[in-house]
Amino acid sequence: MMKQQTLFQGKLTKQKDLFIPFIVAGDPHPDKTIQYALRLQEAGADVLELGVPYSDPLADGPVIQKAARRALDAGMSLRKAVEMVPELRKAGLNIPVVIFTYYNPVLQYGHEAFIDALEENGVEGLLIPDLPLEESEDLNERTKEKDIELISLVAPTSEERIKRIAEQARGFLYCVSSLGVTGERKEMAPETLSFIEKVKEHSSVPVAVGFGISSNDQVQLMRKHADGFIIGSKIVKLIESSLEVEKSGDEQEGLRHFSDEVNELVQA
Amino acid sequence: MMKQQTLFQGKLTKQKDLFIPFIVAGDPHPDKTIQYALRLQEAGADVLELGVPYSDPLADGPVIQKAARRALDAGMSLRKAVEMVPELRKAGLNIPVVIFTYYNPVLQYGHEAFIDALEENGVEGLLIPDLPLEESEDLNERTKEKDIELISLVAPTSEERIKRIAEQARGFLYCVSSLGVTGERKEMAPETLSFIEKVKEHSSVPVAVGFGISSNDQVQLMRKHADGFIIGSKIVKLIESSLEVEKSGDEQEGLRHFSDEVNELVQA
Amino acid sequence: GRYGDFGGKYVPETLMAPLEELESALDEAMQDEDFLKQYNEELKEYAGRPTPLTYADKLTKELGGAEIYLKREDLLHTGAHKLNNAIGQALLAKRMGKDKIIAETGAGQHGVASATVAAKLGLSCKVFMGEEDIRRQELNVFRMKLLGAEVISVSSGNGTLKDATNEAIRYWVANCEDHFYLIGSVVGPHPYPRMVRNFQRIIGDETKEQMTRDIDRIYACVGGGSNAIGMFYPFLEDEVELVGIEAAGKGVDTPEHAATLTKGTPGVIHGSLTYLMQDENGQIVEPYSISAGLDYPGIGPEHANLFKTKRVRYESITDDEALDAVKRMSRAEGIIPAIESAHAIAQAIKEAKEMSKDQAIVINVSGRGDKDMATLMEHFTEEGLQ
Amino acid sequence: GRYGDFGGKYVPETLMAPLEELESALDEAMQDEDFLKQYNEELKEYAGRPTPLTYADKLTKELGGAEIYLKREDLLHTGAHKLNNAIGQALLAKRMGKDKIIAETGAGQHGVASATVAAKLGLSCKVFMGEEDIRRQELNVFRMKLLGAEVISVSSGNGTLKDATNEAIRYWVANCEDHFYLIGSVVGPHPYPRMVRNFQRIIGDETKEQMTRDIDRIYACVGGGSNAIGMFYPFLEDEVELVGIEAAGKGVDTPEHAATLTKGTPGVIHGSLTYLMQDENGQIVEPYSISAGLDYPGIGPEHANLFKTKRVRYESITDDEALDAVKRMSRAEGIIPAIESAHAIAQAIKEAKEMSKDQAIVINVSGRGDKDMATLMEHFTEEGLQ
Repeated sequence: MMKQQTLFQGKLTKQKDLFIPFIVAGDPHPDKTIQYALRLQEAGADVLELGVPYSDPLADGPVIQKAARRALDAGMSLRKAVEMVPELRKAGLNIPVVIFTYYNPVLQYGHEAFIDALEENGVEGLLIPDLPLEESEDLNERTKEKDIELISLVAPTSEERIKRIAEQARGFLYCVSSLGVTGERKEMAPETLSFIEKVKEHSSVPVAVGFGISSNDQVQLMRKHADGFIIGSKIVKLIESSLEVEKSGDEQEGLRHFSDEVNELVQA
Repeated sequence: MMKQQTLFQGKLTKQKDLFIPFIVAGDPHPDKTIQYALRLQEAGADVLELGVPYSDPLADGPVIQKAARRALDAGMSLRKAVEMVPELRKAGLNIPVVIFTYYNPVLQYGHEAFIDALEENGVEGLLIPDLPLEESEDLNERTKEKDIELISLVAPTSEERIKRIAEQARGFLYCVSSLGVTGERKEMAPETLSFIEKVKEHSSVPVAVGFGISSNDQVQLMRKHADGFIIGSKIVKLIESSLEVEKSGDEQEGLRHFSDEVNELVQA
Repeated sequence: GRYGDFGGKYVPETLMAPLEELESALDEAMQDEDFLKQYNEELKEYAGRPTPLTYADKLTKELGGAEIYLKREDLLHTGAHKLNNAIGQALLAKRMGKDKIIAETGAGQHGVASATVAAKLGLSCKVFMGEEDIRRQELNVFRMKLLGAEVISVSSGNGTLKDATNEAIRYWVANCEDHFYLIGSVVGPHPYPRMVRNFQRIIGDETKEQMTRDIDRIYACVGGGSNAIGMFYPFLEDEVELVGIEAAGKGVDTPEHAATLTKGTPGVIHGSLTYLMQDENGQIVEPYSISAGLDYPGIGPEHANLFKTKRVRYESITDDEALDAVKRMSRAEGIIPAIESAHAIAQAIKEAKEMSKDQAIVINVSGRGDKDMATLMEHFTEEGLQ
Repeated sequence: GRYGDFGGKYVPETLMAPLEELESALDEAMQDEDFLKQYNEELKEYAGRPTPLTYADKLTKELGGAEIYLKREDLLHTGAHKLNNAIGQALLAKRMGKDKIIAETGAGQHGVASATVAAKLGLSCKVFMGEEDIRRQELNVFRMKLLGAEVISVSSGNGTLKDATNEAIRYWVANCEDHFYLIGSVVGPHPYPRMVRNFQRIIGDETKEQMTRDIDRIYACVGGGSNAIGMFYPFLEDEVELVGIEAAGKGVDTPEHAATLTKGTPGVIHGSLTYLMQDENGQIVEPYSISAGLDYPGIGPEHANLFKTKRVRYESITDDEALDAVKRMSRAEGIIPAIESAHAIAQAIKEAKEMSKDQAIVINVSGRGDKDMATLMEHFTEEGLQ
């Protein structure tokens, strides 16, 4: 299917080969988040998924859980994560930003106030992993009104739901490559490719694959078969190791190490 | 009621004012038992109750339980207790001896063999505290044949049983002065005297009162109201204290102490 | 899948199809005579139903008010009402051809119930349990292992029930194709709250049948709320006052309590929109109660609705009040209740004496106190027992 | 008061009249419709009778022999068959106007049952317990105190059940006028063995009613023997093989066992002529079993007679065999039995597989294993549970 133009406000010039890294806002503290975001942009990121740390992240594996813990301990919250976006812009980030948050903080914020805040702070997209189609009507309407992309997910279990979800998809369609929570996976199941094919058939927006991508081989495979790839846990791990390097060197050395590793991971 | 002559083979010249001490055979060891028995005879004992130590003495309080434990540890048994009687005679004991034993060792010995052994060893009486009238038919017959007195007990709860037991009583009738197990009691219940009266009414043999007699006052009272008195726990306690004296002096001093205390206890 | 504003399915997309599959399997099963027959037979011949309704004559006399009746879920196999639901779900799992079950547990009661039915029905069983709870509930951990279950230690969060539930859901997300997730209370995404209520309503149905006179009030404790819904549901249309009792812990004015309805606010937890204990940022707060079965930060969505619509009155009872009720019930009736159930008892004691002698109340004794002995021993000094 | 050569009243004269009083009160009560009605109502509405008869389908399949049915006394209130008897005797005590009961206990099960009925019926309760057992069974001691009973530590002898029983009898001798001695098994002087059997035969009566097919064999463990007599008695005249299982401890060829009938000789213990474990001088020997409920040196006199007349076959099972049976039953059926009951299960497992598929056996699961968790945890290593 020919992909329609997304609403990422012109910032996204391509609809293929999208590199979408995920980091946790405030991990290990807000200043650092800006540094990593910029390095990811340098490494070719097309969209930044900015994760909001949550006490009970149902869809996340241990790596992101730990990052969320670090960020919560540093005082991060949904409000602060959204307010961090203008600072990212100021520091030079110009790719679209998708706020990734669980639903409960949004509910506490209030739908209206939250979507207003996204607009005010220039956030381009929103992804709520525990808000399936059936529960998202109100936010879907509100985001549409404000030209914010509400990103949907499809999973290998979605089966007959794939068509319904894919046809309504906006921004890009997050294709969960395998069952389970976020985290690295050594291998990619052979069914995955046929699943991606099926999703692409129905999707009017680019199909980006996530959950488990952690090696350049996998990245190559996704470049070939999908419209984009999302890397979360692996990026968070690279942040962890850059922090280790920092300990024995200086901050710049840590960030250099981070850039090198990301480049190696995503190189074409 | 006029008391009939008992079968204590002429050794018992009186039917009133009977002093019947109880000691545990082999407490703390067989040689000592002989010494204490002789001292009791000196102090005016009319009949000696020689207790056979038992693992589970249902009718005994803590003092006699402890004595039984000491004797069992010294290797005492029913057989040895019976065989101790000729030695007592040899050493000069000439008052009648009543073997006091629980029923189970008798059962293991065998009724016939046991009664034969009593006869052979010149034992005059037998008292089995857990063998009530209803269970004693066979032993009653066998002891009668051998002219051995099988002593019965009556208790304050016996009520209408008193008459039946008292009328069949032989040797002397052991009148349990109060409910409970053996052991010293500070006071004597006022009902006790009327109970003794009632028992005496029906008994054709001397009525001796036991369970709890531990002071000269009580002895005086019993001299007045009963035909005799049995002292168990208090005597065993005096043995314990004579053993204490022995530790800090010599054996003779311990025995002298024992005699003095017994004399004081039973003096008229 | 809604109870008024509450309920729903707030779960990752991966679980949506399995939940739909579950819902239709459940609907079919509940229409299937054979399935219902097997469920009822297992309850009767294995679990020990009907449980008695005991007239608490001494407690009634002592208080001098309403007649007090006790529904004796403490006599159910494994010692609490949990088994009703575990049997129902495990039979459903089998019917769906899933021979692997997973379950979450806090104090271990639902874990033991799950391990029990898994053994009985020949299913494999993985129980997720927080590492802190594993430490505190060594005995129940052993019991589950003896029954052949695998106990999986959860170190995320504070290592308690909330985290064990998160982890069980995560595991289910990864293994939903051949695993059945056996949730222990009327919580979680639709259709769980309805399913668990279906399998627990036997408590109220039996009570209705057993009572030979009118009932004025019914008391049940509420953590997730399965014993309370099980007791209340058949009476919702009747003229009887229903009272749910939450854990006030060290007091609802301290931070240490689990009084979700009394002090919480609406939010999403474990896939369901309901009341929960959370901070201003929507981060879930760790609850506290001396009773391990009540310290859950959420509550079943149907309770949220019954609270909002005022059909059920919700009260809260502190640790100390509950412990006093354990002692009082033990001595008056020779029944040592679970500390959970003692919350309901404590509230009933407060109210019964104010009621008239021609009124009657029922307390759901949801479980027995054997599992709480260590806690009780710590609390009651030698003098406290005089 | 005799069962063949066995039974009788070998007690101090002081107890003869109280025993006669008890006997005539018992005879009257057993003729009194109101008394029997009250007894049956308490069993049903308080204790949870009838207990189920559970078909052990998985165990049956695993063994491939006779159909196995389980009589579920483990589901009775307080966790074992003991309560049947405690309720009966306590009601009798009340009927006799005695509001003080005394009881002996070893592991604490009968003590808990006695404390429970005392609380329920408003009686005071003193429980005699050996000081060694108090140390070993801390939890049950606490449970009794929580129920309002006084636990009296017995330091004589080895501080175990035998000594506690001695001391309870001594106390009763001193206080028989206003105290009722509530014996926990079919032991003691007449009329206790008959009375306790009367109050336990409900187990066998119910089983007979519940079985929808012929039974070939029935298994029950034997310490004092109350659960076994309760199960066997209604079947004595029937064509069914009855098997009593004693505790072989570390083996009947070692000194450490409690196999009274297998290795003991006739003698008198606690007022009754029966088989017991004794030395050549008639001194009673301390028995041993991993199961605190079976390490009693005597046995009910009716069992002695059933043994001598060969109406019941008696076998013995070692500690290790019993522990294996605990694990096997837990995993096959989701029922953790008391180690006592596991002795019966172990023997049944041995025999069931040799029987044909059209035969059927019943095992009396006399109690639940919760009380044995500490012992089981000590025994089963992590690998043992794999």
